[in-house]
Amino acid sequence: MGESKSETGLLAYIIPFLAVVPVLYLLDWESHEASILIVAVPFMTFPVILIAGQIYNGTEYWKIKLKEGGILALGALGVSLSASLWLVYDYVDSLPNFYDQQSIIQWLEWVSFDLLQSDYTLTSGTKILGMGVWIDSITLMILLVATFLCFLICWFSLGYMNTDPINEDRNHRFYGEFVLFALGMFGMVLADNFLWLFIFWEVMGLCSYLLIGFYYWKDSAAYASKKAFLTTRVGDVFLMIGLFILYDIYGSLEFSVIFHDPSLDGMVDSNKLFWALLMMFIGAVGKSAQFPLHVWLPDAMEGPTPVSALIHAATMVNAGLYLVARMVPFVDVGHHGVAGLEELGLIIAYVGGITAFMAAAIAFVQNDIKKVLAYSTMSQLAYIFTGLGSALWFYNNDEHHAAVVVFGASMFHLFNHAMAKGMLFMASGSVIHEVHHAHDHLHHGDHDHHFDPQDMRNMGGLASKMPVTATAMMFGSMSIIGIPLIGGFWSKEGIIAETWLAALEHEPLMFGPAILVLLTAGMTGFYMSRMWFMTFAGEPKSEVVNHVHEETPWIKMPLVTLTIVTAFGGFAFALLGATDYLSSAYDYSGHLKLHESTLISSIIGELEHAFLPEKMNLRIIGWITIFLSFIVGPVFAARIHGGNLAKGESATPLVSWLVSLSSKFGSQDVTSLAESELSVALQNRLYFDDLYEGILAKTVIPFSEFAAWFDRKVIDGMIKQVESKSVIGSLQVRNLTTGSARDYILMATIGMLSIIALLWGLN
Amino acid sequence: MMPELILILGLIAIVLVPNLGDAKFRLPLTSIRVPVLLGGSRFDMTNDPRMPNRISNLTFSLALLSSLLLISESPREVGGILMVDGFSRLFSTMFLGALLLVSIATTHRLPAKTNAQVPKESDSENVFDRKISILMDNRRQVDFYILLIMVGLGMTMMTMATNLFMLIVCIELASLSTYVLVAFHKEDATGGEAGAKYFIVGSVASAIGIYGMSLLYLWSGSLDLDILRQNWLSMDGVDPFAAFGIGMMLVAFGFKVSAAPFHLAAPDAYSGAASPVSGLLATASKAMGFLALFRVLVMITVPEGSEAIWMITLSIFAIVTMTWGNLAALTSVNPKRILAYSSVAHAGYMLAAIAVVGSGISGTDQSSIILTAVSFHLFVLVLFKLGAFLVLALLETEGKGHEIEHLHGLGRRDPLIAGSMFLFVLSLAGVPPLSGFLSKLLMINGIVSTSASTGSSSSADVISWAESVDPLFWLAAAIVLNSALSLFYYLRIGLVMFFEEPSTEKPLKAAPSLRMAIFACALLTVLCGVGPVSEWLLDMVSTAIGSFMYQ
Amino acid sequence: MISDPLTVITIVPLAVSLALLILPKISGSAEGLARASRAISMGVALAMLAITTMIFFGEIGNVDWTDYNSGYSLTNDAFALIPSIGVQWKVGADALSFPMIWLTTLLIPISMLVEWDAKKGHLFHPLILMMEGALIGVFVSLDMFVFYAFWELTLVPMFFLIMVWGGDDRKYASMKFFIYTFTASVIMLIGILVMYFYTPDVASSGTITGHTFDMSVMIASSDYIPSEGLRHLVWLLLLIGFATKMPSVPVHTWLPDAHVQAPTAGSMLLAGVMLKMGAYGFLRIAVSAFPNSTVAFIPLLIFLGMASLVYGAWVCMGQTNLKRMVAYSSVSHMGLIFLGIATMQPLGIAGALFMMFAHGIISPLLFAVAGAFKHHYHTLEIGSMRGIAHHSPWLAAHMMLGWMASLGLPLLAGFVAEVTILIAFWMSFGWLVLLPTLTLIITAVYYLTSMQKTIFESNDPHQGILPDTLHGEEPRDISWHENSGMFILGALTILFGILPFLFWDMMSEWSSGFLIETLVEAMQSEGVKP
Amino acid sequence: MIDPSWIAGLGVILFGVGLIGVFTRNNAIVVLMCIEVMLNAANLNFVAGTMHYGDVDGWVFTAIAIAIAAAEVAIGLAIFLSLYSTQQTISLDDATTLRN
Repeated sequence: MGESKSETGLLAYIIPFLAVVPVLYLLDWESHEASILIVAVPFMTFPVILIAGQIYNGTEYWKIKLKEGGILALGALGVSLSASLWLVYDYVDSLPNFYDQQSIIQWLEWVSFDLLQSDYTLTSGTKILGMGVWIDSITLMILLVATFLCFLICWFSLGYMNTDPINEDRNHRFYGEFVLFALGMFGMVLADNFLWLFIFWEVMGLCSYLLIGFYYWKDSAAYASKKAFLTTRVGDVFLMIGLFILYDIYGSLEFSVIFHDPSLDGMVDSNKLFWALLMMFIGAVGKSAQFPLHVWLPDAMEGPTPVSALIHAATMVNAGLYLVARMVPFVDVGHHGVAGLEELGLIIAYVGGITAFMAAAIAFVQNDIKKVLAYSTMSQLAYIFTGLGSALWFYNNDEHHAAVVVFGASMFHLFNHAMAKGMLFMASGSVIHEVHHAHDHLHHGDHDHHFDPQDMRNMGGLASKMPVTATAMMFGSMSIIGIPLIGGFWSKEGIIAETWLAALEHEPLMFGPAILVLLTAGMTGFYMSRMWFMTFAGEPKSEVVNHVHEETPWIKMPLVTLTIVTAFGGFAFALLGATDYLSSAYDYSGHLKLHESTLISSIIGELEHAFLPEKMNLRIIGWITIFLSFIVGPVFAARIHGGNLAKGESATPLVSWLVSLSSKFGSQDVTSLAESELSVALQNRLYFDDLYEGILAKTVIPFSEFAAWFDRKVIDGMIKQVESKSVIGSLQVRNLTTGSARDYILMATIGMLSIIALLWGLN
Repeated sequence: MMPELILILGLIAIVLVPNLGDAKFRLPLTSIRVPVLLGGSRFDMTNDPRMPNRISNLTFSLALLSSLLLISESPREVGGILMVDGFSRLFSTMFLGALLLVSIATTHRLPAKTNAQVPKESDSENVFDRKISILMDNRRQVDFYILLIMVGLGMTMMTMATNLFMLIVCIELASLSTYVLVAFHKEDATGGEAGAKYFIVGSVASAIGIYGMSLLYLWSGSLDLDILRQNWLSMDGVDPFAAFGIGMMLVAFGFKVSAAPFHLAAPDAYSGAASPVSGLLATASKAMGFLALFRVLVMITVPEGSEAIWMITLSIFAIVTMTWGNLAALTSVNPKRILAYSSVAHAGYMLAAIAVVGSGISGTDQSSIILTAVSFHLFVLVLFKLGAFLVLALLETEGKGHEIEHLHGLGRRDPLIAGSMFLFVLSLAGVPPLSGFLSKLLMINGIVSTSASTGSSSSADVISWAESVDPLFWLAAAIVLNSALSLFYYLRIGLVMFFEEPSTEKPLKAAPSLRMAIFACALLTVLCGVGPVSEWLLDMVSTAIGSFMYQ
Repeated sequence: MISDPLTVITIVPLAVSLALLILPKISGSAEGLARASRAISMGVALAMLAITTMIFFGEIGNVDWTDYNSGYSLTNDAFALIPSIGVQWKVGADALSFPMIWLTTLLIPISMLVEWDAKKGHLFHPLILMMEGALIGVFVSLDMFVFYAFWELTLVPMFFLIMVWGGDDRKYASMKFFIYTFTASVIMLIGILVMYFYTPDVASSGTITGHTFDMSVMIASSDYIPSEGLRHLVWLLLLIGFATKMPSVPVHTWLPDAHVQAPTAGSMLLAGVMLKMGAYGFLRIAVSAFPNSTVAFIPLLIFLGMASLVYGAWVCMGQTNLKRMVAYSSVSHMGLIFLGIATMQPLGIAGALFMMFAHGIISPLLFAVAGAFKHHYHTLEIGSMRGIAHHSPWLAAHMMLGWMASLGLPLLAGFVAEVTILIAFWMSFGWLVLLPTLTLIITAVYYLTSMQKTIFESNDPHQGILPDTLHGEEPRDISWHENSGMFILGALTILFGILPFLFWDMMSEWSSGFLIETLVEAMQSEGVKP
Repeated sequence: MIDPSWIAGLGVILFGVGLIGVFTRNNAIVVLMCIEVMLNAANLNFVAGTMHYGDVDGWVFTAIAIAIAAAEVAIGLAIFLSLYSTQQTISLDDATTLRN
């Protein structure tokens, strides 16, 4: 297409951006010095986009050449990406150990102050809440994920956002906020202390608010954005309290001080620390949409699809995981950690287990393609929480090996999930975009016609219409389900197995989360398959489908890239020892196995590790997981939703096997099930939203109205009482001046008598 | 004695001059007509209705000047019953100043031809104006100024009296003249009523006072202040004659200073009288009462180092007075009554300060600071209280001024006059840096500094301290709270002047000398609050108080 | 360069404004002056800003603000005003007052800019200039009398601003504002007078009363007050005056009325600087002079702070008027200042100082936004309009920024203050911190709800739901001057959010020095552990 | 010679009569007369005092007090006339246009 060619030319604009990092390299900068650019360049770009966009809105150059700021955003993110790649290149194999590490670089002494000690003297030396850079394997991994995905999603947005007429002349807002969002995540990951972690964490909160509410005129979007912000705010506030406690305990919020100031060994009150960590965990729960602060996530789908991809894959929800991952050193009794914090791990694991199960259950009945993905996100994050919970538990019980494994697995799952979910959202975006486009094409300007382009009941049989998307989505779903050898399999297995290990060998209470995550594995298989089948397999469920075709090149590129990463990345990284490497942040031993063994032997070793672990019970758990997720879930889904394409349509070979396979299991009518009470409850999200809103409507709103009434009537009323009482008093006093001189004389006489009485009486 | 002589000369002049005419006396048995100048058809100059005013202005100016020049005169006794010293000169300066202002201010309006009629609301504008001008242009003006000079004479004499009886006589001289002045306000049907009430209540009060004085005489056998003091100090316990005598004299002076509950006639009198006269009552007449209180309470009855018998009584009356005044003014809709009640409230403040003098601090610096504060307050009160009444007098030239509506939109009609008025009420309220603030501050300072140190020094919390502190401390609190209360009605005046629509856009009458008096008051109100003038004045007052204290 | 810059920045605005107000009234030939008064006022205000900025950068006076021990800087030779009672003209600034001075000089031109085309501009802008002189006077004067005089003088221009340019109920509001705060400051005056009385005679030769109003002497001689109870009482009297100004619950009710009725510039200055006078005075006088009482009354401070913060936030949520809501949010935020002081930690006190400053740039932005709603949509009723972001994108953007800054979003100025105060609060009072911290959620709720119900939610991408009060008028975005005013405020909010140390360092040093010099002894004697 | 205390006692009675009179009677003229009675009570005291102390000051005071009373009467009557001419009454209870 002619248009697409000229648009590719626009990429020339980002070349200068991409050249920044190489130039700096040539100028003898160090990569950690350049790390400031990861945050600074987007930070300088976003106001430019916002303000220039507002001013040059609608002009030709801005709209066509700069894609309403999209090109600038892409360039800025390109700088971040290249700078973080540089960091990865420099540090990937030469990381200092966490416990010996200082901040790589101090950027600014943000706030400095003294404290009064209990002997009434000031602390010697000024305390500083500053900002610097911290780099370890977790940082590198999440930074890479974030920059990479942000770049791709921005790319995707160029196709997705700019072609939607409803967004016309508004996209500068999108890109500006997008860039800000991204920098929030970058900054949070790079920060070398909890305060700046929190600061960037909040920046993300703001941006999620702005972006979810991008279609501000929609009631639902405005409501959803508010809900997202407030729900996460609840968590954030507790996180803040956690930070206060932490500061009180350690006298600093810097990782380097908190984690390896030897003078603090044995000085820390475990009870206090428990509360600090619990408070921080509540923050993470809010941000990562875990039970019971999960209600915002599904509503957040009101934002444009790239935003969903951004929130769910690249940035926001990972923040909570990152925070919990940073808790490890507190509980790692092998090093400076404090003993007696097992409950924390349990609580985290339970929250994870419950959320995983609940979200998967709700995902069963969702018909909105993005909602399914949203619940899937929730569920998968819950896996990671469960894993981290077990990891913390292990660390605290000095089960070092198990801890390392499950921690690494959790982090690795974060990576896999991010890649797959980013891709899935973009793919779903592609579907929605094209379906919407086709619908517009079909019903020109007919706005009254009610049609939801996100509803899977309007789709079906898209596999032939959208080959790239269908393929991408298939791999993404597989990764999420944990189909052996693909993406998430490598990490999910580890989480489930180690949780069971904890339950079986150490702590019976761990059975709860263990069972829940195991069940969820099967449920994941069902709902992800269901989504794919409903969308791509079977016959078209509405005429719109016939007019769908993939068009925009901006959309395809990220999909293809991520499909490759998802399909092979998991295995590849597993081979490289990602699990060990990621947990090496808190460990002496882990390194990427770059130079250690031959490819074949490591493949065999890895496969053996995955399918035939040494411990028997792990082996059993592993196979049960595979059975549930690989066989049970998908087969049920295929029975209900699977089916061949319409006659004459054919999909690419990559997916056609799946389509035809899906028709092999017969079909089952589930109408009665769909109308059951359970299903209704699930559709209503188990009534959590209603519950919260009911509580708010019954308590907060009336109380605030009461407070306003109280202020107006009682407090101000008292003041007014003073006024009105004195007016009445004044009138009464004035009435004493009757006008009759006789009364005046009488009063004077009384006055005289009282003077005499007083003089006489008092002496 | 210079100022008094000037006043007497002025009195003679004002009686004679307007009667000068071409009357000739035919020498008996001859046809030679000797011009005797008195009577006949008068010369143009003496016929001029403004003539008495000029004489009066001149008299008061000269008297004021001489009083000012003689202010540092060394103490001198005259005839055993008068004593000229800095203190008396200070007060006579104040009285003469007030009278001069009144005299100047009345240039443009004064009462009464026999055929003059009081304008009615229903009159058309022309008729109304004509009636006013008839009232203005009147040869019988002279009566007013005679009375004014008589007031001046009474007041200046009373400042010097060292004999209680002389004091009362001089006060009566001044008072009787003011009764007539109040009733003089004939454009208004209320003048007679106001005069009658003021007279009758005032007479009862002075009768009580004179009776009290006679009791004192029975007790001590002399009314000389020094002897009274010696007798008082050597008195064993409290003699009922003495106590009752003092108490009854308090009634008479209480009426003069318009302390509650003797003040009831005052608002009526103020609102019925011509505004300059009301102003005179609220300032000079009140100061006269306070001067008398100084003499009786401070000079006679304050024992060294212990509490005076009247301290608590006076404190109670002070609090009642200030609260009554402020409360009543709060909802009043007649600006003259508002000012009258405010004058009552101010009397309360000053009474509170005087009450503290009786707390056993006699002879100390603190008591002289308090007296300085009260005197200073009386002094500056002349500026802004009288100034405020003069603004109302300006409104009275168009027959208005007794309803708050008449002040509406004054800021638009005449911003300078309205600004001055605003300044006056702010100063009355005690807003810094105006002189009203300074004087009030000094009074409160006196009270606080006397009483705050009395609290138990071991009390560790507020309540135990509050229980242990001298109750006089709460007088200061009462003053402050009352000041806050008073703001409501003072600000209301400012508010209606600047933010209400005027009923007419017509500019105010020119009345240059009245305006001059107002502006002089406004200027001095500011100058006496801050800067060298206030220093000089305060210095003068405190020196004078020094001479009073160490007589 | 300028020998006595503080006197200059106090007197020049006052003198110019008086000239601009009075001259045209007196002589008709000064008509031209009236026309130019807007420009002249702005010029003077900008010149003052230039002076204070130069002071900040050390161009004038070369002050090291972070040095607590050097005491007041830029002081002049005391010049006697009323020697009889010991009143002097004595000015100076330190790290406590300087940020406030700078803030004043900053906000004055901005508030003029925002209301650049106010009605009766020949009076409006000079009045604001007068406000500047009075406010600076409060912050610079080192004589208690002059301090008090300026304190009251600030009421006058504000009273007129509300009375003349206010909303429908302006008469009631302005009276209430004036009387309420005046009454409180009169109560404060009693306290000042008691302090005054106890100044030692030696320092005041030549006065009739034997005492002096010199602030440092008065503060230093508070030890001469013999009774602990009286010291407590004086402290409480001062507190009443200052807390009313701040304002703290339960003496806050003048604020919403005044704010709702005040013109935009008035609200901006009221919230931006006038409220800070309370906190400034509290630290400068009450805490400095009576450290023991302050320490003894820490529970009271906490109660007041908590009440303002928590209760204020709840009341905010029940408001339907945008400006009223913002006004109550000021009450709520001012509560944090008391909490910060109550911590008795340098961190908390510095946080309180920074709160004063940060709120001083954020709240004017809020009120500018609210004022713009009133100006362009003729209503402040939350919920009477929807989707205004479509018609007024700049306004919506400023609203977003201001609201977010006020609810304590990081990287915006308010956060620094909030987080430092709360850290210190935890260190001193532990779990009590839950209350203020959870209130942040309430804050978020009311801010977000108000935004949702004004600039969002029209259900039509091409049209907002306009309020009835617009009467079919075409909705507009804010004008250039409003926009630039808000823009500067927004930019500063971000600037000080990211680079708080510009002012933080001096505040922190001041707090440490202040605590050690003044409060530590009291804490030891009262047995309060840090 | 009558004991001065009897005279003073008569003065007290007179004063009481006058005092009760001033606030019970309505007619301004009668009130004026009561005031005269009160002043005369004071005069009796002065006379008694003179007798007791044996100096002449009291007589002088008495004479002047009588003069004051006369002046008062003159002025009072004039003012009452003025009141009567505007309000056609000299009843104190009726002349109440000025009040509150």
